[in-house]
Amino acid sequence: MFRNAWLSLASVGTVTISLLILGISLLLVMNAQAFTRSLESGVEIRLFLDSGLSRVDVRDMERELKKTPGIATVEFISREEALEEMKKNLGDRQDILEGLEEENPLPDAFRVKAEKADNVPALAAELEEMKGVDQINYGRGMVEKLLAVIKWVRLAGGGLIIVLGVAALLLISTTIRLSLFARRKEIGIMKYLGATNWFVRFPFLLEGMILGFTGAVIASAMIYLGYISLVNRLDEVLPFVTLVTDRDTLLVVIGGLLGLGVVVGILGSAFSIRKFLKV
Amino acid sequence: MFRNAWLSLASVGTVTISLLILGISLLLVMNAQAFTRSLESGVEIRLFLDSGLSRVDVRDMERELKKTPGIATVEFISREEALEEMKKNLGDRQDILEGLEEENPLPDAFRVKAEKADNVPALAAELEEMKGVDQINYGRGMVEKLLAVIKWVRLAGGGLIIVLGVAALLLISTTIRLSLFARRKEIGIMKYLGATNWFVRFPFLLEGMILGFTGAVIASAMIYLGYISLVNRLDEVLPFVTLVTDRDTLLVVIGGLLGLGVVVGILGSAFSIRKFLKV
Amino acid sequence: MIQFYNVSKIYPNGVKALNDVTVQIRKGEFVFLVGPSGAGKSSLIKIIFREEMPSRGQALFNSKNITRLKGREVPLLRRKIGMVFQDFRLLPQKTVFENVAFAMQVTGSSGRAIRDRVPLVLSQVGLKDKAGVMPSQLSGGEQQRVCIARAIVNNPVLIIADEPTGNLDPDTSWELMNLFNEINSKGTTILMATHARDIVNTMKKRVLSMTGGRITRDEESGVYSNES
Amino acid sequence: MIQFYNVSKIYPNGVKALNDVTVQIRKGEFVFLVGPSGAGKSSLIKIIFREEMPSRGQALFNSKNITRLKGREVPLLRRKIGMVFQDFRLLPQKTVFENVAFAMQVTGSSGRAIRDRVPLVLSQVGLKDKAGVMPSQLSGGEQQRVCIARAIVNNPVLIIADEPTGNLDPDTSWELMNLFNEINSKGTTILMATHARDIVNTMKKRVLSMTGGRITRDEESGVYSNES
Ligand SMILES: Nc1ncnc2c1ncn2[C@@H]1O[C@H](COP(=O)(O)OP(=O)(O)OP(=O)(O)O)[C@@H](O)[C@H]1O
Ligand SMILES: Nc1ncnc2c1ncn2[C@@H]1O[C@H](COP(=O)(O)OP(=O)(O)OP(=O)(O)O)[C@@H](O)[C@H]1O
Ligand SMILES: [Mg+2]
Ligand SMILES: [Mg+2]
Repeated sequence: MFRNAWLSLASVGTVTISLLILGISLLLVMNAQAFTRSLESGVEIRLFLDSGLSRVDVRDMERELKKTPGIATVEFISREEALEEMKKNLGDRQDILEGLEEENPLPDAFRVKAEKADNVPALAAELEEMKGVDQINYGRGMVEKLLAVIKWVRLAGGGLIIVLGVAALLLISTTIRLSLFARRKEIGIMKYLGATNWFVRFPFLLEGMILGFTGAVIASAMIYLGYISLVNRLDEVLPFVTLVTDRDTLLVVIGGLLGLGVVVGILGSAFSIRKFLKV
Repeated sequence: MFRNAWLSLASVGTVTISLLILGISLLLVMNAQAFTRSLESGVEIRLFLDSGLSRVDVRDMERELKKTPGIATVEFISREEALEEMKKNLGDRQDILEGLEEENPLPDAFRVKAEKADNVPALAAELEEMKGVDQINYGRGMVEKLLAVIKWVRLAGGGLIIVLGVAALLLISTTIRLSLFARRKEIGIMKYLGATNWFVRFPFLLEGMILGFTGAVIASAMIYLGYISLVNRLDEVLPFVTLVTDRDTLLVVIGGLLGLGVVVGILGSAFSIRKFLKV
Repeated sequence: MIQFYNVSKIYPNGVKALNDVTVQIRKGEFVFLVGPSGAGKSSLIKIIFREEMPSRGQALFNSKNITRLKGREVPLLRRKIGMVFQDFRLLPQKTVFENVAFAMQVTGSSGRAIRDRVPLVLSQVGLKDKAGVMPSQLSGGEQQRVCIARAIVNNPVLIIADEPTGNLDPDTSWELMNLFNEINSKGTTILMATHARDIVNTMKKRVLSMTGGRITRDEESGVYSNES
Repeated sequence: MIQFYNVSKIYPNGVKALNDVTVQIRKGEFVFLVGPSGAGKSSLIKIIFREEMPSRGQALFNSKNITRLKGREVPLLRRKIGMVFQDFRLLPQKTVFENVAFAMQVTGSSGRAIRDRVPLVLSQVGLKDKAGVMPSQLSGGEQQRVCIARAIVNNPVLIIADEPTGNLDPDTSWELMNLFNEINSKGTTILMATHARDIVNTMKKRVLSMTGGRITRDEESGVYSNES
């Protein structure tokens, strides 16, 4: 009894730790991706218009833009609004713009958002050719950099999760294999008494499942409570940093951990037991 | 022989995976901290001066500022330089500043860097009272936020490393304990033949050390090569993102992993073997 | 019931444990297998039990070729045989009762049948006080008797006992031989490898004598050895 | 050499294996320990070897109180005793040669001494062909003889053998008894728990008879039991 308890504890502990690491990384990556997504959605193209366009021209352009594939939203910004915005940006030193109201040097503009930030450079090139457009501005350079960073964060995040997932699988199945190894004689004896493979295998699979599930439950609980309290604490100290908190995401993480724990528990036992059954 | 080989493989694998995770996180945290440090060093206070100060007044102020405790660097920026800078920032649309050269509305200023970013708000309040200072600007709000974020990144990074370090210790020592458990009879028999505790322990400690070291070497090599190639690849794709690459930092990480592997290998064996020696 | 035709067993390390053994054991027989240490007695037994495969020759059990059994037929063979292993092979994590009961669970016996039968068998081998004890808390002879109880609990058609009295005092040994005799008289075939000269000489059963992997003597109502 | 004063052993589960045992064994004696299965023979032996501690009473070895030995003195005690375990206790990962050699390594013997002595001892127990073989590849009797070789290899002052002939045929058993006799004649004390009636009756040595944890008979030149 005690020996078995110890073996089980070791296995549960390993499952817990492995899934804990995996779960934490999952949340980290998910937050990084949510953050990059919010950066992405901030990317916009500004079309500065030729001066002297009529209202009708502008409305036609707007309609045409909305039809263009790949464009998500279009917003018209008059030269007056543009000046106001500029003043706001200058803050303390807006006095330097004083007097410009009379002869506002800024043009009318459209603010266009692409459906996919990836398309922004191509779309910008296309829109530059449009009739009535004087100049285009989308933070050339910056956007390309941002897109590259976002791509890398996604790739690195995905890679990290795969590596950690495989690591968790290896760790858990190694532990299960070691604890089966410590009981290999028992398995052999069962076979010598005329037990079928399934008769021997079943309790071990059940045990593997329970171990995996227990470990996953502990890991999930720790992650859930830890994350919730982190979110609350961050809310107090860094109210401007927003972490992913929607229930669906958390459910996906926790459900994934539970499923992984159970599946690895069963499969780990099933694979490991095979070689001890050959007697 | 074969059985032992399998046990050893399992232990080395666990050490490798655990240290790999730990090492990756260490590099991650170190880069995050280097990044926050570079953000921190970018924080500066701008002192806008009263108009009509003489050159001598300005030079006196500069001398006084340099004596103020907590200030790292002081740089004078004339109103002409300030206007140039502003033009640069506006980029495409610098035409709106045209004509301002004649009657430049910008004041002279000092750019002051604090020794510690933490002190910036207090220092700013102090400098505001200084004679000859008209206005002060240090991104009030932004700096406080930045400082809070930096503090959190440090705390979270430290916490992550501690948690992962403990997890690695637990995983490795569990594996070693399981593999000793599978050989507990052997240990008992040695004791029954009159072997002293040290005679039994020594080969296991040696084995633990070799296992830990082997695992650590594999993990270190993977991390080193992986990181170097990541840095090179990033250099191509994201030349503006700079990762920590100085040799000392890498040596600290790799040395830490090697040391940890060896120490955990020895201590894990030593602790685990104790209960099997009591016969 | 058991037929060996020119069976040889050469272990991977080159040891020739059985050398061209041809022998038949009919249903209901009581056969002693004797011979010096290392003669090949256990190897012969392991082939019947399909713990080892013969290197050459054919071995039949109930007219079925043991060598050709499929993986899932092996358990069925083993359930027909009650085996007393020379090295006991008790489950260390289970009590005496559970060890014996386990042999019944494996064959799908009901809980009721187990609760009825196991205590009976344990008292037949003189261990009814030790039902709740772990194997590690038993004396050598007691462990051996648990193995015997486990071997007979399923009323197998064949009992193979590999030196079942090696750790038993003469009185207890005789009690067990009487038990085996009784079981044998009800039709169960018994094959027993032994070094107990007294027992073999007194029982006057068929004796198979092995030396160096060969059957060197096969006598009805035989004795342990001819010289003494 | 060995003195037991009112030694009792009650196992944690309440079994009283030894009941007020008082006995002395002098240096150079050859003593048989007999008695039914579960009488307490192995328990008595385990106390001398300090595998178990007595629950009551004192046990001395060479005038030293075994009960009061410090942890680091236990190995020294065990090195003076050559022990044949009832359950063999061979190291499964080492060959026959290494198993026997290991007992010498433990006492710090030189590599040269080991290479000289081990083959000699292995041939004394009839296993010189099996030096390079793993224990799992040996027959039961061969494993038992490896244990015996390991017990005598260090020329201990006391040899304790717990049923050393349980898996051996009579001829091999007699060879070993001759070996023990020879060793004993050179001054080594021998204590042997056994069920081999023939051997005890023929050897005419001192016989300690146990029943239910008590020493019920202690005769010089005794026989296995009085009844038969
Ligand atoms: N570790 C233990 N825990 C509990 N009871 C034990 C333990 N070891 C032995 N016993 C019990 O103590 C009694 C004496 O056991 P012991 O091994 O001394 O018998 P023995 O004389 O050597 O018998 P055998 O000839 O069968 O080997 C037995 O009833 C046994 O069940
Ligand atoms: N797994 C194995 N691998 C290699 N050789 C083996 C193996 N098992 C047994 N042997 C060898 O085969 C020979 C016969 O062994 P077996 O166990 O059949 O003898 P036995 O007649 O049962 O002897 P004992 O009376 O000592 O139990 C012995 O020389 C032994 O060393
Ligand atoms: Mg045998
Ligand atoms: Mg005993």
